[in-house]
Formats: sequence, C-alpha cells, structure tokens
Amino acid sequence: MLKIIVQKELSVYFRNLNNIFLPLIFFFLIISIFPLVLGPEKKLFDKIIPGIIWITTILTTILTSNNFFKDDFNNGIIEIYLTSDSSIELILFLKIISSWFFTCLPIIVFIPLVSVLFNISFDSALVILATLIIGTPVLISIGIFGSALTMGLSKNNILIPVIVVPFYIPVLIFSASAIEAVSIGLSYEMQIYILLALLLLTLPIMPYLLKYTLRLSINN
Amino acid sequence: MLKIIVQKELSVYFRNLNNIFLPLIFFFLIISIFPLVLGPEKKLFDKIIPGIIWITTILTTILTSNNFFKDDFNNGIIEIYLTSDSSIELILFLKIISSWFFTCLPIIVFIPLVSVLFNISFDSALVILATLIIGTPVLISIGIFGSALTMGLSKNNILIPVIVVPFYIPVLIFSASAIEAVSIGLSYEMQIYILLALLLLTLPIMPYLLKYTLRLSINN
Amino acid sequence: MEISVNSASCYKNDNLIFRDINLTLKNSDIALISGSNGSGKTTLIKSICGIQALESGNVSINDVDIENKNSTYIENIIYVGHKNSLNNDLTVYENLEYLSALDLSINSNNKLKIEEAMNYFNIYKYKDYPVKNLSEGNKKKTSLARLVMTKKKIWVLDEPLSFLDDKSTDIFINLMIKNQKNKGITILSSHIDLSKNIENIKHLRM
Amino acid sequence: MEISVNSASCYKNDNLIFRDINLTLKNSDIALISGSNGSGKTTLIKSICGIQALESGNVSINDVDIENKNSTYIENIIYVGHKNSLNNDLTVYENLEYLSALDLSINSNNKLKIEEAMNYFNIYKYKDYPVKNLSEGNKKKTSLARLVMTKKKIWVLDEPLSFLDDKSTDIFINLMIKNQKNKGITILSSHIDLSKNIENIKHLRM
Amino acid sequence: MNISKIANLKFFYTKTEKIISFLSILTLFLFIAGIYWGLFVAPEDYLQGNSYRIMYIHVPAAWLSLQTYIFMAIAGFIALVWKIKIMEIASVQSASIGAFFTIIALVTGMIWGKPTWGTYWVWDARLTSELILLFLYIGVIVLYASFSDKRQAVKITSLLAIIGLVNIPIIHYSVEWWNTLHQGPTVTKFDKPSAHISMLLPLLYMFLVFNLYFITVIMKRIRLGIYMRERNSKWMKEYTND
Ligand code: HEM
Ligand SMILES: Nc1ncnc2c1ncn2[C@@H]1O[C@H](COP(=O)(O)OP(=O)(O)OP(=O)(O)O)[C@@H](O)[C@H]1O
Ligand SMILES: Nc1ncnc2c1ncn2[C@@H]1O[C@H](COP(=O)(O)OP(=O)(O)OP(=O)(O)O)[C@@H](O)[C@H]1O
Ligand SMILES: [Mg+2]
Ligand SMILES: [Mg+2]
Repeated sequence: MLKIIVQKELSVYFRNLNNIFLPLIFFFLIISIFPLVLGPEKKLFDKIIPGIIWITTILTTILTSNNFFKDDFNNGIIEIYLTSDSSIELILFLKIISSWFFTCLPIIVFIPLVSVLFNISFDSALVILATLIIGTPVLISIGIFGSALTMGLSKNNILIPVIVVPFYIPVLIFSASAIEAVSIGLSYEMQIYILLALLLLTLPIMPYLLKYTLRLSINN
Repeated sequence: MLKIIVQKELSVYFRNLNNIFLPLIFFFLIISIFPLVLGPEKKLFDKIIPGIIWITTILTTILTSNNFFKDDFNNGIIEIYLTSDSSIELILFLKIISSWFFTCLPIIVFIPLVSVLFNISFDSALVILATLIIGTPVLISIGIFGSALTMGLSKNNILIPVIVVPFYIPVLIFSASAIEAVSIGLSYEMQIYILLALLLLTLPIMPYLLKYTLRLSINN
Repeated sequence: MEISVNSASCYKNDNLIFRDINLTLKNSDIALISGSNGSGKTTLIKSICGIQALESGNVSINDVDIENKNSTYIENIIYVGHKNSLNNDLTVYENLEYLSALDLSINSNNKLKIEEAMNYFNIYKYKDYPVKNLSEGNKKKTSLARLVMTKKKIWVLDEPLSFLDDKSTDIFINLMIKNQKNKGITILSSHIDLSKNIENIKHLRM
Repeated sequence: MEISVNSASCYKNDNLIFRDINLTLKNSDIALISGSNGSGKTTLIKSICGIQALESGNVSINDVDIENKNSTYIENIIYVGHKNSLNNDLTVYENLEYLSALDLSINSNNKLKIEEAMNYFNIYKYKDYPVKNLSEGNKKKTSLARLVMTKKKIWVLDEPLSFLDDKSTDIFINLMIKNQKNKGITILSSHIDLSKNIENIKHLRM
Repeated sequence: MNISKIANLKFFYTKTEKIISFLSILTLFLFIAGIYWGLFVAPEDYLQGNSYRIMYIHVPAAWLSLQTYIFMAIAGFIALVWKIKIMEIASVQSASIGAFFTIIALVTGMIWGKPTWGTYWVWDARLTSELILLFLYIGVIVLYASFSDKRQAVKITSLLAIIGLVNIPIIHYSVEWWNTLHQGPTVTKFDKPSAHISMLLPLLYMFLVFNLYFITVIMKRIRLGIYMRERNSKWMKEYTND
C-alpha cells in the first residue's frame, strides 16, 4: 500500500520531469532579481547573499505550500482521506515529504554550485546547506498546516502567508544566526541543534495536527 | 451594466473588509523578516530598504496574480465570459484594476508612513512612490496574463512566477535605477518616462491579449 | 432565426470525438442530444457555442458562420454549461445580478427580472445565501435562472436536468416550452428522454 | 451488521438542516434517501460517514457510536460523494490504484481487481486517460468503480446516478443488487425512484 | 441542541449586563485615578526626567498583551476539547483586545524610545518579539474574518491560537538569542528605571487596572458575540423585546 501511495504522490509531480527544475529556475530567477533591485554593488551583495538565499527559499516554500489542499478539497479527495481506513497520518506525512522533495531538495542540491557562483566560503556554504536541509521541512510543514486551516476559502493567496510566516521566525532566526556565527568564526553547533530540535518537534506531530485540522476544516 | 460589474468585482474582495488590510499586513510582515534574516544592523538595512520595499511589492503581486483565473475557470465563469455579448475586454480590464486596487494601492498609500519609520529621505520616498504607482499595474497585468496562460493546469504555483518574472525585469530595472539616481542626486525623469511608457503600452493592450489567451486556454 | 451545424468534425488531442454532424434548427425547435457517456455531447454543445474549435465544418446562425466577424451569434446564444458558472462567495442574488450584467439582452433595470427568476425556480428564500452554502440542486437552479431573465433566443444547455428534483424538472421543462412558444430554439443534452414531456422534439443521437 | 441513525439533528451556521432522523438498516437493506433540493440529503449522508458533525443524536454501527474510538466504522463504510474524488492529473488506472491503496479491505495484489472494476463499468479503454480528459459520466463511473473493488459492507453514496447514461445506470443498479446479495448495506440518495428496479428498498423522505 | 450549553450562553447574556456597566464605571474611575497617580504624584526619575511616566501605560499594556494571548489560547483549547460555546466566543473575542494591548505597548514603547534611544525603533529582541506577537494576533483576527460561517471560524482560530501559544516561548527565546549574537548598533539594552517603591506602586496599580479593563471588555465582547450568534434564537428575541 505504502509503495503505491508514495508512487502516486510522486507521480503527480513526476508527470512532468520539468517540475523538478521549476523550483530551481524560480530560485535562480529570484536571486538574480536582487542585484537588479538593490544595485550592482558587489560588496553589499556578497555580504547579504546568504540571507538572500534564505529569503528566496522562504518564498519557494510559501508558494509551494499555498493552497496545498485546494485541489484535493475541490475534488473531494479530502473526504476520502477522512473516511479511509488506512493511515491518513502516513499519507499526510508522505505529502509533506514529497512536496519538500520536489521543491526544496532541488535547491539544496544546487547550493554548492550557487556558493561557487557567489563566492561563498566553504564553511559558510556548509552551514547554509545544513540550515536549509534541517529548516525547510519545518517551513513546508508549517505552510501546509496553514493551507489546511484555510482549505475551504477562496481568495486566500495572501491570507495563508500572513498566518504562516510568523511561525517561520524561529527557523529563520536560528538559521541566520548560525550563518552569521560561522562568518565571524564563532561556533554554530548550538543553533544547528536547536534547528534539529525544531524539526524533531514539528515533523512527527504535524501529520496528526494536519489530520485534526482537515477534520475541523471540512466540517463546514 | 458597468456599475454592477465593478460592484461585483469589488464585492468579492469587499465581502471582507479585512481584505484591504491583508496585503498591507503581508507587506509589513515580509519587510520585518529581512532584518531577521540579514541581521539587525541598522546601517545595512537603511541602505537596502528601498530595494526591500520593491522586492516585497513584487512578492505581493506574484501572490495576488497567481492562479488568478483558477476559480473562475473551475466554476465555468470563463466560459460565460467567452459567450457573453457584453464587452469582456472591459470586464478583464476591471478585474486587473480591482485586483490592483486591493493589493497594491493599500501598500502605496502606506509608503509615506513606511518612509518615516525607516528614515527614508523625502526625495527617495517620492520616487519610490512614483515608481510603485506606475510600475505595479504593469506587474499585476503581467502576472494575470501568466495565470491566463496556465489556467487549465494544476500544481502551477511556481510555474506562473517562472514564466512571468522575466517580464517584470524592465519595470524593476527602471524603478531601481530611478531610486538609485535620486539617492545620488541625479535626475530620474528619464526612468519615470520609460516606466510610464511601459504602463501605457501594457494596460491598453492587456485586455485584448487576455481575452485571446483565455480563448486559447479554454479550448484544450 | 436558424442555427445549423454543417458537417462538423472535432478532434481532441488527435482523437476523433465526432464526425460529420449535421443539424438544422428553426424557430421553436427543441433538439435533444443524447448518447452514451463519452460520445461527445458536451463537446458538440461547446462547439455550437464557439468555445470548442472544430476540425472541419462549421456552425452558422442565419447562414453566417459564427467565426465570422459579422456574426450575431454572441447576441443570440446563451450557454448554460455543466459547471454552474457561479461565484461561490457571492450570494444567489449577486450572482444573478452579475450574470445579468453580462447579458445585454436583459434590460438595465433588472432588479425585478432577478426576483422573477428566483421566484420562478423557488430559490427566493436562498437570495442572500452565498452560493457555496447551497445544495447541488439549488446551485443548478441558480445557474438555470439566467434563462428566465434572458431575451436571447438560442439556448444551448448541457445536462440542465442534473441534480434537479422532480418538481424543478417540471418547472424547467415548462420554461423550455415557453421558449418554444416564443419561437426560441433550444439545444440540450440529457440522458432523460424528454419526448414524453415536450412535443416535436428533435432527437440527435451521437 | 447493523447501522442506525438515532434521532439525529443537524445545524449549519445556526440553521436547522434536519431534525430527529431515525433509520436502522440491517444486512441486505438498501435505503433510498429522497427529497426535494436543499432538503438535507447530502448533509445526512455526510453525517452517516462522520464527515459532518451532528448537533445531537448519533450514528452507530453494531450499537457502537461511530465517534467512539473502538468503533469499526472506518473499516466498514465506503463513501462515494458527489464530488468525484479523483485526481485530474492522474490516469484512470492510477486513480483507481491510489483509491484502492486507501482501502485496506482490498487485497494488496489489486492489479486484477482494478482491471475488473474498469471492465465492469466499461471504462477500460480510458485506462490511460488522465481523468481531466474524461467526460462527466466517465468520471462518475471511475469514482463508482471503487465499489467493485472494495470488500466493505456499508456503502454510502450521494447521487451516484448523476451523469450516468441508461446502460451505466443498469450496470450500477446490478452492482447494488450484488451488494444486497452479499449481505451488504447500501444507503444512497437520488431523485430517481429505484423501487421499480430493486426489491425491498427502504424509502426515507426528507 | 444541548440544553445546558444554550442555557450557559443565555445565563451569561442575561446576568452580566449590570455587572458590566458597573465594571465599566469602576474601571474608568480607577484608570483616571491611576493616571493622576502616575503623572502627578509619582516622583520624577533622576535619569529620564518625566518621560519615564509613559511606563505606566507601556508596561501594563505589554504585560497584558502576553497575558491575553495565553487567555485566548486556553479558552480556545477548552472550546475545542470540551466544546464549550462560551469559550469559543471568549477565545476569538480576546484576539482584538490582545492586538489592542500590543499596539499600545508598541506605540508607547516607540514614543518612549525616541528620547531614550534616539530612535523610534531598533531590532531589539523584546521589540521584535512584541511585533511578532502583533502578527500572531492579526493572523487570528484575519482568519476569523475570512470565514462566513462564524462557528466554523472559531474552531479554526482556536486551533491557530493554541499552536501559536506553543510557539510563543520558541519565538521569544529565538529572538533573544538572535539579538545577543549580533550586537545592535544602538543602545539596545533597556534602562531599568530605578525601582523605587514610589514608582513601582503606581505601576502595580496600573497593572491591576489594566486587568480590570481586560475583564470588562472581554465580558462586553462575549455578550456581543453571544448576541451575534443567538440573535435569531427564541430566548434572545424574547429577552431583547422585554
Ligand atoms: C517599540 C518599543 C518597545 C516595545 C515593543 C516594548 C515592549 C515591551 C514588552 C513586551 C515588555 C514586557 C516584557 C515582559 O514582561 O517580559 C516591556 C516591558 C518594559 N519596557 Fe518596553 N518596549 C519598548 C520600548 C521601551 C522603552 C523605550 C523603554 C524605556 C527605556 C521600555 C521600558 C520597559 C520597562 C521598564 C518594562 C518593564 C520591565 C520588565 O518587565 O522587565 N520599553 N516592553
Ligand atoms: N453553511 C451553511 N449555512 C446554512 N445553510 C447551509 C449551509 N450549507 C448548506 N446549507 C443548507 O443546507 C441545506 C441542505 O443541503 P444539502 O446539500 O444537504 O441538500 P440536498 O438534500 O443534498 O439537496 P440536493 O438535492 O440539491 O443535492 C440546503 O438548503 C443548504 O442551503
Ligand atoms: N483532451 C482530450 N483528449 C482526448 N480525448 C478527450 C479529451 N477531452 C475529452 N476527450 C474525450 O472526448 C469524448 C467526448 O467527451 P464529452 O465530454 O463530449 O462526452 P459527453 O457525451 O458529454 O459524455 P457525458 O455523457 O459523460 O457527459 C470523451 O470520450 C472524452 O474522453
Ligand atoms: Mg457531457
Ligand atoms: Mg445533495
């Protein structure tokens, strides 16, 4: 059973192999907008590029998780989940993981290249990579939670980020602070541990929370 | 007839008076994320704040125009537009304007306050204001065009920005360059004229282009 | 008035959907398109409204191809599709107001017309319900209520009877008969055989 | 097996939808819920499946409230709603594969079952069509095909006959009769009077 | 419909009208007295002069802004778990009161910041987390307003409030952490006013008055919420017609 569910969740994305490249293209596109808008001053840009990478990743997660359940809700698939005897928690978990897989992972894989392109030091690149790997699943889960809350509403493109982004802040702060720490030669272990703790706190609870939320949301 | 159409387009938003505040809240939320990610250094922040304002506005327009026609498409309203004897171009024009009205205008109105909060000089604030007023309708129209192109697709949250953002670039460049010019005391008239030209080029053509695109997209 | 489909063929994705369909309807004609699921009824109906492109053949009103710039098709045809064409967040009244604003054949003073339409289909009590709170049948009635308001003469309807209860079905059939009496033309698809209810119905089996 | 609705009342947004509904069904029972549009059929059906909360009263299977943790309701009930519960981008086969993976009563080796289900409803030829390219009736058949695969005994179906052509309607009625013979329970809503087609049908008018 | 729950709403609605008007007058009176005490009786601060007096608004408002969030989340929790209607109403109604306190704390803080730090705003830990608290409140308010079915809305916002409560300490510590690592450019440390008893007493007093204000307003708003929900019910019509 598990195999089929994983397969289907993935094949919605895989249908188009392009879909793997989309978040990547989006990522580069947004990153390349920053110098256009902030001016081409290289020093400034080099200084803030880790931050920009993070901001851009946040956008990607906001866009991906926005209206995450809308199609499933409109098609009545959520109703099937809620009346199914197989483990919905598992399905929801797989949904989180596969959306992470197709939106954040491509970005993460390309971080080494990005680091070379933008002269990010090896140590910094490593920390950026680590914070992204640990942080993005949390962001994606929170975003998906937001769209479960608002599943039945229309015109909620901006509503969901407004609800969700405040919850992003701990992840952002610890990631930024780890990156800052490594850049001035301080230890950043502590921050990584805290990020890990956030991940371990969020990910196991999220499927149950999502199920509960979907049940509340559908009962309108 | 016109009156009712305008009324209805607006009342979808107005149903909830909150909807006027949403883009504003979103705007402040995103702006306040930047110091969290880039570090609280005030000097740096003051330097890049005009750029940040622009980036944040871009996000707002991306989010607003994303899947702009999806609900109307799913509900079959697009089909009604295409078989209606009243002027669809006009309706589409009104749709652009009202979505601008409810997402960009609130931000624009608050730019003076933002400028005071972030110590932006009066001259700069004026130019930011001008570029936003002229630029945002163009961005919104381009975004809406993107979602007309992809109306029938699902999972297109990231697809649309990827298609659309490259078209944003002229607006961004001239706006940034106007802001840069005023900050170093140069004249910025030229850039404003070019932005105006972009606006006058886009807005009148857009309804016809949109109608044509909808007709193509629906005929799948 | 006369509407005719002339040896129309349609492909989708390189699959033939239908071929060489001919149909000519004059004033007061009612055509029932029937056929098994997937036989192309919806596709034909969309072609008649100009939403679906044909591979060959054409649809013409008074001998003018509807693709032609001078065609009056858009002033004559009203299409009620499968989907309800309602905005879920607006109320029943607001939706009808909006839809009537899109239809130039309806007088500008349409408040009375809207109330009449709601009364006709017994949905007046839902006047101020947002459409998303309606039952499926009442949504359908709301979208059919456009037909009470319009003065357009060629009605093209895709499974208008779906989700309607018996009483509403009768009401709707009466509406079609009224259109027939007004010399209007109706083209509809349905799985229900209406020849018992309506006289002189033309039958197109796909 | 026995399913019963005990003096159930339901409010939505402070509006009374139905009050004091009672219904008890035993093995081989078929219950047809009918009533005019907006009378609360869909709402009742959703309550029976535990999707819609009741204000008072309850639904129980073998005398265990379905809200109860020990209830076996989720292992016994299969719900086919109004909406098709299909993913538009996946093919018919993939959708059925996914839906059967969500139903533990179906054997893990379900390939044969899926082919059987598609053949049963004559949609085998659309096997590799993405659902968005199906006609409305064929979508419905795809979503009903779950019933061919499942071993669950309590079927709860909201207007399963909508959009089906005559032949498919017969096929579907036969499926219900088969379930009846297997001692299954069927609850369905419809505007069509099925008492001619099925013996011993219980009628609940809302 | 459960009799005891309806009775509960009815009981609250019918019995509290007089208490509320009494509380309103009392709060107003005590507030004026407190303002007088804070502005005129309490001694001048030797460092900050008179500008510190804004503390008598700022500090209680800041405390209440947190307290209200805790109240909102707990009420939401009770509403979801035990399905107590009055708690649903209490939870969602406290959001705007909390947002109000937060805005007061922010605005008075900014006004106070100008003379003490020379700027309205710094990205200090406490300031930032207060700002985020405002966004959390706004999230609840906006979410509530987006639903047309208000009973559905309260359930959803209660859930959001509970999750937010879990997150508040995390946000708090993260922000603190963030700020200790990179030093801000300006004086970001709070100058603790000399905790003289003659300054502290009016502060404690104002804190109590703010609490009283909260109780009054939340009761008023619960009544309003009950009215909005039950205005079509029989007892409400009878009651309002009397
Ligand atoms: C926008 C600016 C400000 C904000 C958002 C703000 C926020 C807060 C918050 C949230 C608290 C409660 C903290 C707690 O209970 O843990 C607080 C307390 C306090 N604030 Fe502010 N504040 C601001 C500016 C100022 C300024 C400029 C001063 C004075 C120099 C000041 C002095 C105090 C004092 C004395 C307390 C109470 C002491 C304590 O609880 O530790 N605040 N403020
Ligand atoms: N959120 C809501 N607030 C108020 N009333 C609602 C809400 N949702 C649904 N209703 C009402 O509940 C009633 C029952 O709806 P339901 O969908 O159960 O009807 P139905 O019997 O299935 O009708 P149909 O035959 O048209 O499918 C309808 O009158 C509908 O308007
Ligand atoms: N994009 C497509 N590519 C290939 N075939 C398609 C596509 N879209 C639709 N079809 C096929 O066209 C046929 C006709 O569909 P249509 O919706 O017109 O049928 P219908 O007669 O209305 O059926 P129903 O009674 O079920 O509504 C169907 O068999 C459908 O599978
Ligand atoms: Mg069809
Ligand atoms: Mg129904």
